[in-house]
Amino acid sequence: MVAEAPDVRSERLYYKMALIRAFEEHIAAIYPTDAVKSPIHLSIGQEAPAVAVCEVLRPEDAVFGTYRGHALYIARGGNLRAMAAELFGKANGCGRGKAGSMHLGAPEVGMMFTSAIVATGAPNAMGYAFALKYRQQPGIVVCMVGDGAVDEGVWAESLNFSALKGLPILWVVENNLYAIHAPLSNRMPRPNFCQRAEAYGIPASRIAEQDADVMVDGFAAAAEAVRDGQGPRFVEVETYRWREHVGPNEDTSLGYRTAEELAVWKDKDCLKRCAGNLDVAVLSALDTRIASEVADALAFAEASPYPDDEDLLRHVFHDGGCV
Amino acid sequence: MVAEAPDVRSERLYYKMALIRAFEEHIAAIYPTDAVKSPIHLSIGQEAPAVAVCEVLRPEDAVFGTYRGHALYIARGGNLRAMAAELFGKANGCGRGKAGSMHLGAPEVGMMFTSAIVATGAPNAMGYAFALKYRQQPGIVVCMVGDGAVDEGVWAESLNFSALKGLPILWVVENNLYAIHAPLSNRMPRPNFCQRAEAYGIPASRIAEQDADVMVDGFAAAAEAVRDGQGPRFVEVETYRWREHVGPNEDTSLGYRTAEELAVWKDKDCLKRCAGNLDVAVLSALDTRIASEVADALAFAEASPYPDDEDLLRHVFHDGGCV
Amino acid sequence: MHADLSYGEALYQAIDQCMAEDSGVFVYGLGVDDPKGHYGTTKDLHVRYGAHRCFDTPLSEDAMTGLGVGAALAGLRPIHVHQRMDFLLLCMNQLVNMAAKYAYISAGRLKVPFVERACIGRSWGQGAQHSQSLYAMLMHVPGLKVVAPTTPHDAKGCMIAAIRDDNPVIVVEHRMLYATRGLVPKAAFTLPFGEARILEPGSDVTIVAVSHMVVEALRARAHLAKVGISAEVIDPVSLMPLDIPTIAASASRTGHLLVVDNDWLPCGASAEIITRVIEETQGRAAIHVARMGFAEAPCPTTKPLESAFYPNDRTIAAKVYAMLRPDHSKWQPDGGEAPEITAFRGPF
Amino acid sequence: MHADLSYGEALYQAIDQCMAEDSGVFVYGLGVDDPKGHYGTTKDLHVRYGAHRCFDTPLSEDAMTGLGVGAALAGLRPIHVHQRMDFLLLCMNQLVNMAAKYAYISAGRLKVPFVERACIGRSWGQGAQHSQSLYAMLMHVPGLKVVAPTTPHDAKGCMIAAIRDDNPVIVVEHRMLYATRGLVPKAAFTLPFGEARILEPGSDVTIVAVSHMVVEALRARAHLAKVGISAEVIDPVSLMPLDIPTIAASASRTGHLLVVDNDWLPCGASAEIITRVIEETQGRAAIHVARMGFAEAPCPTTKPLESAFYPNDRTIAAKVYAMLRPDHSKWQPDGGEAPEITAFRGPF
Ligand SMILES: Cc1ncc(C[n+]2csc(CCOP(=O)(O)OP(=O)(O)O)c2C)c(N)n1
Ligand SMILES: Cc1ncc(C[n+]2csc(CCOP(=O)(O)OP(=O)(O)O)c2C)c(N)n1
Ligand SMILES: [Mg+2]
Ligand SMILES: [Mg+2]
Repeated sequence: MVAEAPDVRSERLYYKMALIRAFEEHIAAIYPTDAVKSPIHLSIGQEAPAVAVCEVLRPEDAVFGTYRGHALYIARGGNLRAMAAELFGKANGCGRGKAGSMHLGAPEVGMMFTSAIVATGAPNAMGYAFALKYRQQPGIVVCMVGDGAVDEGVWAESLNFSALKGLPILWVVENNLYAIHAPLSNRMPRPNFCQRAEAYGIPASRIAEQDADVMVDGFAAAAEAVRDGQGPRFVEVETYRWREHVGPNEDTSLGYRTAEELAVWKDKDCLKRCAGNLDVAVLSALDTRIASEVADALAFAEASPYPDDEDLLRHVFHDGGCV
Repeated sequence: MVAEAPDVRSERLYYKMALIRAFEEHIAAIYPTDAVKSPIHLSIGQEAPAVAVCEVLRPEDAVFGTYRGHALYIARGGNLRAMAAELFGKANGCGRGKAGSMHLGAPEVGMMFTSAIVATGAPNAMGYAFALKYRQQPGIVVCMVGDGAVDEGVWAESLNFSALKGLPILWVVENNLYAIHAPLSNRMPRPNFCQRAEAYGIPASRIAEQDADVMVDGFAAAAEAVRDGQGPRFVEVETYRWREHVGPNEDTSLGYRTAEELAVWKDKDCLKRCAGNLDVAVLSALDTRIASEVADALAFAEASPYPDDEDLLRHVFHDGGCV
Repeated sequence: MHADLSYGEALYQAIDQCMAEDSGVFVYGLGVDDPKGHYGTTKDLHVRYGAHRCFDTPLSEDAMTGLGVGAALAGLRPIHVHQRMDFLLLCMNQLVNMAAKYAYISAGRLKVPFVERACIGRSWGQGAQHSQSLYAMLMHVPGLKVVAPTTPHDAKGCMIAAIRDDNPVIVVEHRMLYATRGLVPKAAFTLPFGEARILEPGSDVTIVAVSHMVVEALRARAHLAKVGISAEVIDPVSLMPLDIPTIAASASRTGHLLVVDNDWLPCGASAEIITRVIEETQGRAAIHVARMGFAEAPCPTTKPLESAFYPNDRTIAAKVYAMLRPDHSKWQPDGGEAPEITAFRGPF
Repeated sequence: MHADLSYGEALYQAIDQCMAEDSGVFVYGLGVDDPKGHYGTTKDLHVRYGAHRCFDTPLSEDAMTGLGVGAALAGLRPIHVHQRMDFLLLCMNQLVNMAAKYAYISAGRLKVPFVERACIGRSWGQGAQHSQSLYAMLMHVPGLKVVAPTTPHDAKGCMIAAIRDDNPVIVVEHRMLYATRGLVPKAAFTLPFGEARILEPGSDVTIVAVSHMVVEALRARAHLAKVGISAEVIDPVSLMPLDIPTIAASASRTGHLLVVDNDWLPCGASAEIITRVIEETQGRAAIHVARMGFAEAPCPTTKPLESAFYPNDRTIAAKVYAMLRPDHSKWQPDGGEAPEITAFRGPF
C-alpha cells in the first residue's frame, strides 16, 4: 500500500512534513467523534525539526521524543497504520491501545516509546547512547525535547553526564516559545539554551530559519561530530505550534498569545516553503500518495478490534517474549 | 562565660577559625569514646570560607549549610554549648539530641537546620530569600554547599529560579576538590562552576587564595550586590578538607588522594596565615579564651541529660508552640 | 449562610478567603495564573492579589517544592499546585526528606506551614503517567498530613484547615470532582483532620471509599438498596490522620467492610484501613473484609481497558453482593458509565 | 560446593559471576569504584572488568537512574548502587514513571532489565534522612519487583535472579547484614521471587520479619522458647511478589501472626501482609494479628531514642508474650543491644 519513499531529499522532506500535517489535520477533524481515545498534542506548524533531524539519521540510530510525538514517529518511519490504531485505542496499535498518543513508539525503526513527564526521557536516551558506546556499536541517539524540558533538573544532570563520558548523543530542543501557556520569560532569565549546553561542556548551535533544508544542514553538522566520536552536541531549533497545547483547536482566544503572532508564524510555514522547491507535478503526486496513506491508516484503525479484557493485566512485566 | 567577641576584623576572623579548629580537634580526639552520638563531617582545614562569609552578614540575614556544618554554625554565632550537647545527643542540644552533627541549626542567629541530602537545602534557602523579598524585608540569604551539590539537578533548577526572580541570595560553593573520594574529574567535564552559574544568569566569581581576609573581600562584593537588590550572586571558593570525609581521622592511606597533596594544602593553612597578622599577645589571649570556651561547652554537654523517652514522638508535627 | 458551589469554586473560595485574611498566603505552580486557572481554583488570583502572590513557575517541580518549604520556614504559607499527582514523584525528596523532617530535627523550633495540592485522575485516555494517585506513599511518612475531600463542603473546610496548619499538608483533589456541586458555608471555616464522615447510614455492610470512589460508592448503595442490601458509606476525608474508630464502629455493627480505594491496593490506604480496623476490633467483632482499587497494572489509555481498570458503581455493588450473599449466583446491576466521566472533556 | 561467606561477599560473588558470564552487566553508582567498594560488594570490579563496567558517577541520582533504564532498554543489564535508600527519593520518577511503565506502554516490546540496589539502615546516629526504608512505596507500584534478602545465601540467589530478570528489581540490603556469615553455593544460582522461607518452625505464633528484623526475630524466638512459647519465624525474602500462602498457612496453624517490619507501619509491608492473610483466611481461621515497626517519627540520632525507635529481640518477645498471654503480667527478657549493632562503626 505504502509506496517507496521519495529518493530526492527535498521531495522526502516535503513528503514527510506533508504526511504529518495531513495525518494530524485528519485526526483533529475527527477528534470530536471520540474515535481517538487519548488527549492529543499536535505538531501542526512544527513538522520541520523532526523531519530534518531524521533526515540525517541512519538505521542504526535511535530517537527519543515526547508526548508531542506524532511528528517524530512519522519522520522516523514508524508504521502509520500502527500509529492510527494506537490513537484509536485498538489492539493493532503500536502499544496495543494501552499507550495512546502520548507514548508512541516504533522500536523496529529505533523510535523508543515516549514519556509524558517532561524531560524525563532524556536520561533514558542518554542510557541508550551509553549502551552504544559500551558495546562499541555504530549509531547515535537523538533526544528531542521541548523548551520546557530545559527547566528540569534532570536535563542539566543528563547534559553534564553525557559530556563527561563523551556519549554519542545529539540533544535537540524544539523551542516553540511556550510550555503550555507559559512563555519563555516565565521560566528563564534569558532564552540562552546554547550557552547553558556549553556550560555543561557541549558544543551548541541554534537554527532559527523555518526551512527544513537549512535545518538538515544544521543537524547534519552536529550529527556528524557525534558520529565521529567527538561526544555530544546540542542544537536549539526555533519553531512554533499552531494549535492549542493539547487538543485539536486553535487557541488565540485564550489570550496567552495573539492572533497576530500566530499569523506571523503561519506565514513562515515550513511546508509551504518546502513546496516552493518542488515541481507542481511532483507535489501533486506526493499529495495524492499522502491522502491515500492517511485514508488507509485511518480505515485500518477504524476496522481494527479493541484489545481483549485480558490485555489489561498483560505486559505489566516483561515475560521474555515479545509481541 | 563567653567573653565579648573581638571587635577587630582580623582578630574576629582568627578567633572564629581557631574556635572551629579547636572544637573539632577536641571532638575528633574524644570520638573513639562514643560520647558523640552521630557521624561527624569535620571542617578542619576548611574553616575560612564559612568564617569569611559570615563576616559580611548582618543579623537579619540567614544562612543554610550542609551536614558538614560545624564551621558555619560556629561562624554564624550559634551557641557552642547547644552544639556540643547536640553532638553528645543530649536534651540541651540545639535539636534536643534528635538532630545530631548532620542537622545543626541555630534559628535565633539565622542559621537554619541543615540537610544531609546533598544540594537539597538549596531550594529551601531560595524559598527563604523569596520570603524576604515577598515581605520586602531587609536581609539576604547565604546558601553554602560543597562542590558535589553542583551535580544535582535541583541545584540547576534553583539557580535558574533565583535569577528569574532576582532573589536576594548568595550562592556559595565550597570547592574542596572531592565529594567523598571522588575528584571533580569523576563528575564534571570541566570544573567550571562560575561559567555554569553565569549560564543561569548569575554573575559569578572565584576565590582561590587561602586567606580569610581575601575571602571576606570577595564575599563582601558579592553580598553587597545582593543586598543592593541586584539579584543573586555566585561565589566559588577553593578550599581543602584535611580529615577523612566522615570521621575523625586522616585518610591518605585510602589512596584516593596523596599525602603530598595534603601536605601542600596544610602548608596553605588559613589559620596560620591569619595568625601571622596578629600580635603574639593577642593570639595567646584569644587561644586561652577559645580553650576555655571549648572546655566549657564540652563539660556542659557531658553534664546534660539525655532526652526522655517521650521525646521520641514529640515534634513530629509542629504543635504551635516552640521549645 | 450557605451557597451552592462546585468543588472547584469551593476551593477557589477557600484560597481567596485565606489570601484576603493573611498576606503570607500565596499560590504558585505550573499554570496557576494561566487563562484556565487550574479548573478555576486559582483563576485571576494574580489579578486580585498581585503577581507576587499567584505565579507560574518553570518546570522545576523539585526546586519549586523546595521553594515552598523554604518560604514556609520563613513564616509564609505557600500553596503549591501540581497539575497531576504523578509529578510529585519529582519532588518526593523535598516532601519526605525535608518538609516532613524540619520540625523534628529542630525539636519544634522550625515549622513548615506548606500546602501541596495534587490533582489525581481519572479523566480519560490519560494513561500510565498521568493518572496515578500515590497518596499511600505520603501516608507512609511521619510528619506529613494527607487529606482527600470529596464534597465541595469538605473541600473548602479541608483547604482552609490545610492553609492554617503549621505542618505540611497534601491536599488530594480528583479531577472528576471539580464540577460536583453542593452547599458550602460562605464564611471561612475549617474541618478538623482525622474525622471520617458517615455520608449515608446502613446496616448490612460498611463501604469506605476514597475521593471520587465515594461518588461511585453512593451510586452502588442505591443499586444495593434495590436488592435489599443496606450499605453505610463512609468517607475518611482525611487519610493521615485516619479516623479508625468511626470506621471500626460501623464495621463492627455491619460485620462487613469493603474499602474502595482510588489507587492500587498493595501497601495502599486500603491495606492500612483494613489492618487498623482488624487491630482495633479483633476479639470483639468478626468482620468480613474486602477491598477494591485500581487493577494491578499501569493505567491503559484505550477506553475499554480503562473502564476495566477502575472500580465503578456496578462493580462495587457486585462485590458487596458477593460478600453478603456468597451462596447466591453472581449479580451486577445494569447501567453505564458515570455521567461526570462521560462528560469530562478536559482541560487535561 | 558451598563456602562460608559474609552477606557482602555473597553479593560480591553474585555480581562478579554475572559480570563474568554476561558482558552486558555493569555496576555503577556513587563510590562503587572507591577504596571501600560499597562494603566490599563492588570492590575492585573496575580493575577486574575495566572502568567502563564499574564506575563512579556525579551526584545525579535522577539522571543516573534514568541512565540505567535507558541502557536496559538497549539490552544491557545495569546494576545501580545507592548508598542509602533515602536517596531513591530523588529518582522516584525514573523508577515509578519510567522503569515500571516501559513494558506496559510498549505492550511488551521494550524491557527494562535493571537492578536498583538500595542500602537501608540502621547503623547509628544516622538520623532523619539517612535511615529510611521506604520499600513500601515501591511495593505499591505495578511493574516493579522488590526483594530484601536476609541471609548470605539468599542475598546471592536474589542478586543473580535480579540481574537476570527482564524487569526492574529493587534489591534492599540492610547495613547491619553485610557482616553476617553463612554457607553459600559457590556456583551461580537463582532464587525464585515470591517464595517465603520458614527459617525456624514453631507452633504457637507466626512471626514474619523483614530484612534485619529477621535476625532480631530469631533472637526473640530463643527468648520465647525459655518461657515455653514456640514461635515460627518466616522471612518473606521477596516483598513484591509476596508469598502469602506460606504465611497464611503458618498463621492459620498457630492462630497468631506478628509482622515485624523494618519500616514505618502506615501503608507499609506490614499492612499489606496482614490484609492479604486476612483476605485469604477469613471464614476458615481466626488469626490474631499484630505488627511492629519504626516508631511513628523521623529517626532521632541520639542513642537512647534511636534504641527506642527500632523494634528489637526483647520488644518483639514482649509483644508476642502479651499477645499469647494477655492475662499474665507483662514480661520482657533481659539482654542488651544486638552485637552487630554495637559493633558497627561505619563506613557510613
Ligand atoms: C515534569 C512535568 N511537569 C509538568 C508537566 C505538564 N506539562 C505537560 S506538557 C508541558 C509543557 C511542556 O512544554 P515544552 O517542553 O516546551 O513542550 P511543548 O509542549 O511546547 O512541545 C507541561 C508543563 C509534565 N507533563 N511533566
Ligand atoms: C543526594 C545525595 N547523594 C549522595 C549522598 C552521599 N554523600 C554524602 S556527602 C557526599 C559528598 C558531597 O560532596 P561535596 O558536596 O563536595 O561536600 P563535601 O563533603 O566535600 O563538603 C555524598 C556523595 C548524599 N548525602 N546525598
Ligand atoms: Mg514548548
Ligand atoms: Mg567537596
